Amino acid sequence: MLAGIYGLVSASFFVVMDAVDVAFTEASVGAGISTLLMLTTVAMTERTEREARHKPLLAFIVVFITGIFLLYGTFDMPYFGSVDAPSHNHVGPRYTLDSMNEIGIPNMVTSVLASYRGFDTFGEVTVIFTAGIGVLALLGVVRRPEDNSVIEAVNDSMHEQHLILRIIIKILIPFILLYAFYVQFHGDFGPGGGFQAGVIFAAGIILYSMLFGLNIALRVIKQPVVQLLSAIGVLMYGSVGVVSILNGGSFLEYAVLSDDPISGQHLGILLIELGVGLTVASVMIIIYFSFSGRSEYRQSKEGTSL
Amino acid sequence: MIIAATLAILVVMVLAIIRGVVGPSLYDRILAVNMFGTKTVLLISLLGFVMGRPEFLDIAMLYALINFISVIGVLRLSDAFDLEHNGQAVEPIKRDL
Amino acid sequence: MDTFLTYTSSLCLFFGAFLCLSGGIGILRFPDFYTRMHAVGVTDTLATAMILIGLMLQNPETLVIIKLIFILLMTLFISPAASHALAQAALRNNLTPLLNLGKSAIETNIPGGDKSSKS
Amino acid sequence: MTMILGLYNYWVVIVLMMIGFYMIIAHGNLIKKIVGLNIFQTSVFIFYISVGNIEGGSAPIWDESIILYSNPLPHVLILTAIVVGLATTALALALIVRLNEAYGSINEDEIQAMDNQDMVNHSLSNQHRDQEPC
Repeated sequence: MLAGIYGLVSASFFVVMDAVDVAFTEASVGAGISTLLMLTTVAMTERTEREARHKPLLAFIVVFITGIFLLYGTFDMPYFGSVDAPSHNHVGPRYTLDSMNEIGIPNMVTSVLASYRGFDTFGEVTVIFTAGIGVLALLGVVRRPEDNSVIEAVNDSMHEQHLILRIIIKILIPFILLYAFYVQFHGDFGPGGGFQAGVIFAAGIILYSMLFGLNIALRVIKQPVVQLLSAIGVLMYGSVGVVSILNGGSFLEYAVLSDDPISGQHLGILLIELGVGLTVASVMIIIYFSFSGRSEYRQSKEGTSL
Repeated sequence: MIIAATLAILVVMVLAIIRGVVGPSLYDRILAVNMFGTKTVLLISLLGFVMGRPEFLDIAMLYALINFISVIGVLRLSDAFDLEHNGQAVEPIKRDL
Repeated sequence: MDTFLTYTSSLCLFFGAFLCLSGGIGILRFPDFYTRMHAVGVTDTLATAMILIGLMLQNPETLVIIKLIFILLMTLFISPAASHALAQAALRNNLTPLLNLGKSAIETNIPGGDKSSKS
Repeated sequence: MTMILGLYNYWVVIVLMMIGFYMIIAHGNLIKKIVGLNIFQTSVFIFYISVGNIEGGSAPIWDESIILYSNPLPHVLILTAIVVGLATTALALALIVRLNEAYGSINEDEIQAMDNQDMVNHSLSNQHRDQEPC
C-alpha cells in the first residue's frame, strides 16, 4: 500500500521538475493501476514471506561497491539545472524553439512524442500490445457463460454491502470517462495525450468492474471487442504511416497528409494519439480482466475441490 | 500566504507518512494513504499557483480520481483476503477490552 | 475590492492550512483507528474546500475557476465516500473500537494495545 | 558546497537505484524482486527528468510570455517508458501467478530446488528403464 504513496511522491516530484506530462502518467499508473496489480498478485499467491535471506551480506557488499563506483562517476556530471549541459545542446533547442512553427502545437511533449519521434512511439505501442497478448496467453481463462440467476444473486448480495459506494460511483463514472476523452483530445494544448487518456479510461472501467463484479462488467464490455480494439489501435498507427508513404512522403511523415503541412501534422497527430489511446486503454482492461478472472476461476476451482 | 499553506501541507504529509509506516492496522495505513492523496491534490493546485501555471489543475483533478480508485481497490482486495483466510481479519488489532 | 479579495483568500488559505495541520496532528495522536478517521475525515473535506476557495479568489480567470470548482465537487463526493468505505470495511473485519470506556480504562488499555500491535 | 548542491540529484538517484538493486539480488521472493525492479526503474525515471530540468525553465507547453523551457525530450522518453513499464510489470506478475500455480511457491530457491529434484528423479527413472530390458 505504501507503494501508492511512492507513486504519489514521485509524481509530485515530477511536477516540481516541470515535467507535467510525466507527472500525469505517473499519477495514473504508479498510484493506481500498478499498485492494484501488485496487490492482486499478492492476494493470489501468498501473503507471508517465509524465511530470511541466505546471504544478505554478500548482496550488500556487491550493492555497496556498485554504489561507490556510480558515486565516483557523478563527479564528472554536469551540475543540476545548468543550461550548458550536453543534453540540452543537441536536439533539445530545436524542439523548444522550432516546434511551434513546424508543427503548431503548444504542448511540445506531444509534438515530440507523436511527430519527431513517431517511430519510437510506434515501437512502444507495439510493446504494450505484445505485453497484453502475453498476459492474455498466460492468464486467460475460457469463461463459461454463467447463469443469470447466479449473477443476479451475487449482484444482490454485493448491492447491500456497497450501496453508498455504488451510487457514488454510478455518478462518477461518466465523468471519469468524459475526463479521459478531455485528456485525449486536449493533449495538444495542455498536459495529456493518448497514453494518459488510455490509462484513465481503463481506470474508470476497472472501478466499475471492482464494485459491480467481473461478470456484469464483462456483459457491458465484451472481451473479444476489447481484444479487437487493442489490435485496431496499433493498426491505426501503422496505417497512418502507410498512407503518408502512399501520399509521397516517408513513413509517418504527416506533412503530406493534407495540402497545408501544419494541418497535415495536426491530422496525423490526432489519429496517432487516438490509436495510442485505444491500444493502451484496451490492453489495461485486458490485463485487469485476465488477473481478476484468473483469481475468480481459481476460487471456484478450489471451492469444487474442497 | 500560498507558500505558508504549502509548507503546512508538506508538514501534514510527513505526519501522514509516519502514521502509514507505524500502522498498526492495515486500515490505518489505508487511511494515511487516503489522507496523503487528498493533501497531494491540494499541494499540486497550490504549486500551480506558486509557479504561475494553473494548467497543473488537470493533474490535481486526476489525482483526486486515482486516489479514490486505489483506495476502493485496496479495500475490495482486503475483503478478498478476508474471504480466503477463513474470515480472519488481515492484520487485526487485538485489544483486550 | 482587490484588497478585500486578497484578505479573504488569505483568510481562507490560513483556515484551510490550520485545519490540515490539526487533522495531521489528529491522525498521529489519537488512540484508535476510528477516532483517527474522525479527525481526518472531518478536517480533510473542509480544509480542501477552504484552500480551493482561497485559490479561487486569487485568480480571476474563468477556466481556472471552473476547474477548481470541479476539483472541489469531486472532493466533496469522493472524500466522504472513501471514509465510509474504509470504516465499513474495518468494522466488518472485527476491528473493535474503543467503546464507552471511562477515562481510566482507556488509559490502561492504550499501552497494551500498542504493545500487542507492535509485536 | 556548490558540488553538493549541484550533484545531489544524482546521489538521490544512486541511493534509490541501489535499494532497488539490493532488493533484486537479496530477496528470494519473486514479487519482492519485481518491486525492487520497479524502484530501480523509477530511479532511472528520476535521473532522466532531473537531467532534463533547466534552472529557471518552465514546463514545455508553449506560451507567449515564457522564454526558457525544460528539455521536452526526456519527458517523452520517460512518459512512454512508464506505460511500457506497467505493461511489462503486468507480464512479469502474470508469469509469477502461473509459477505459483505450477510449483505452489513464489520463492526462487524453493522453485529451483523442486526443479533439481525433478531432474534427479527423471534421470534416475531413465537409468532404471535402460537397465530393465537386459
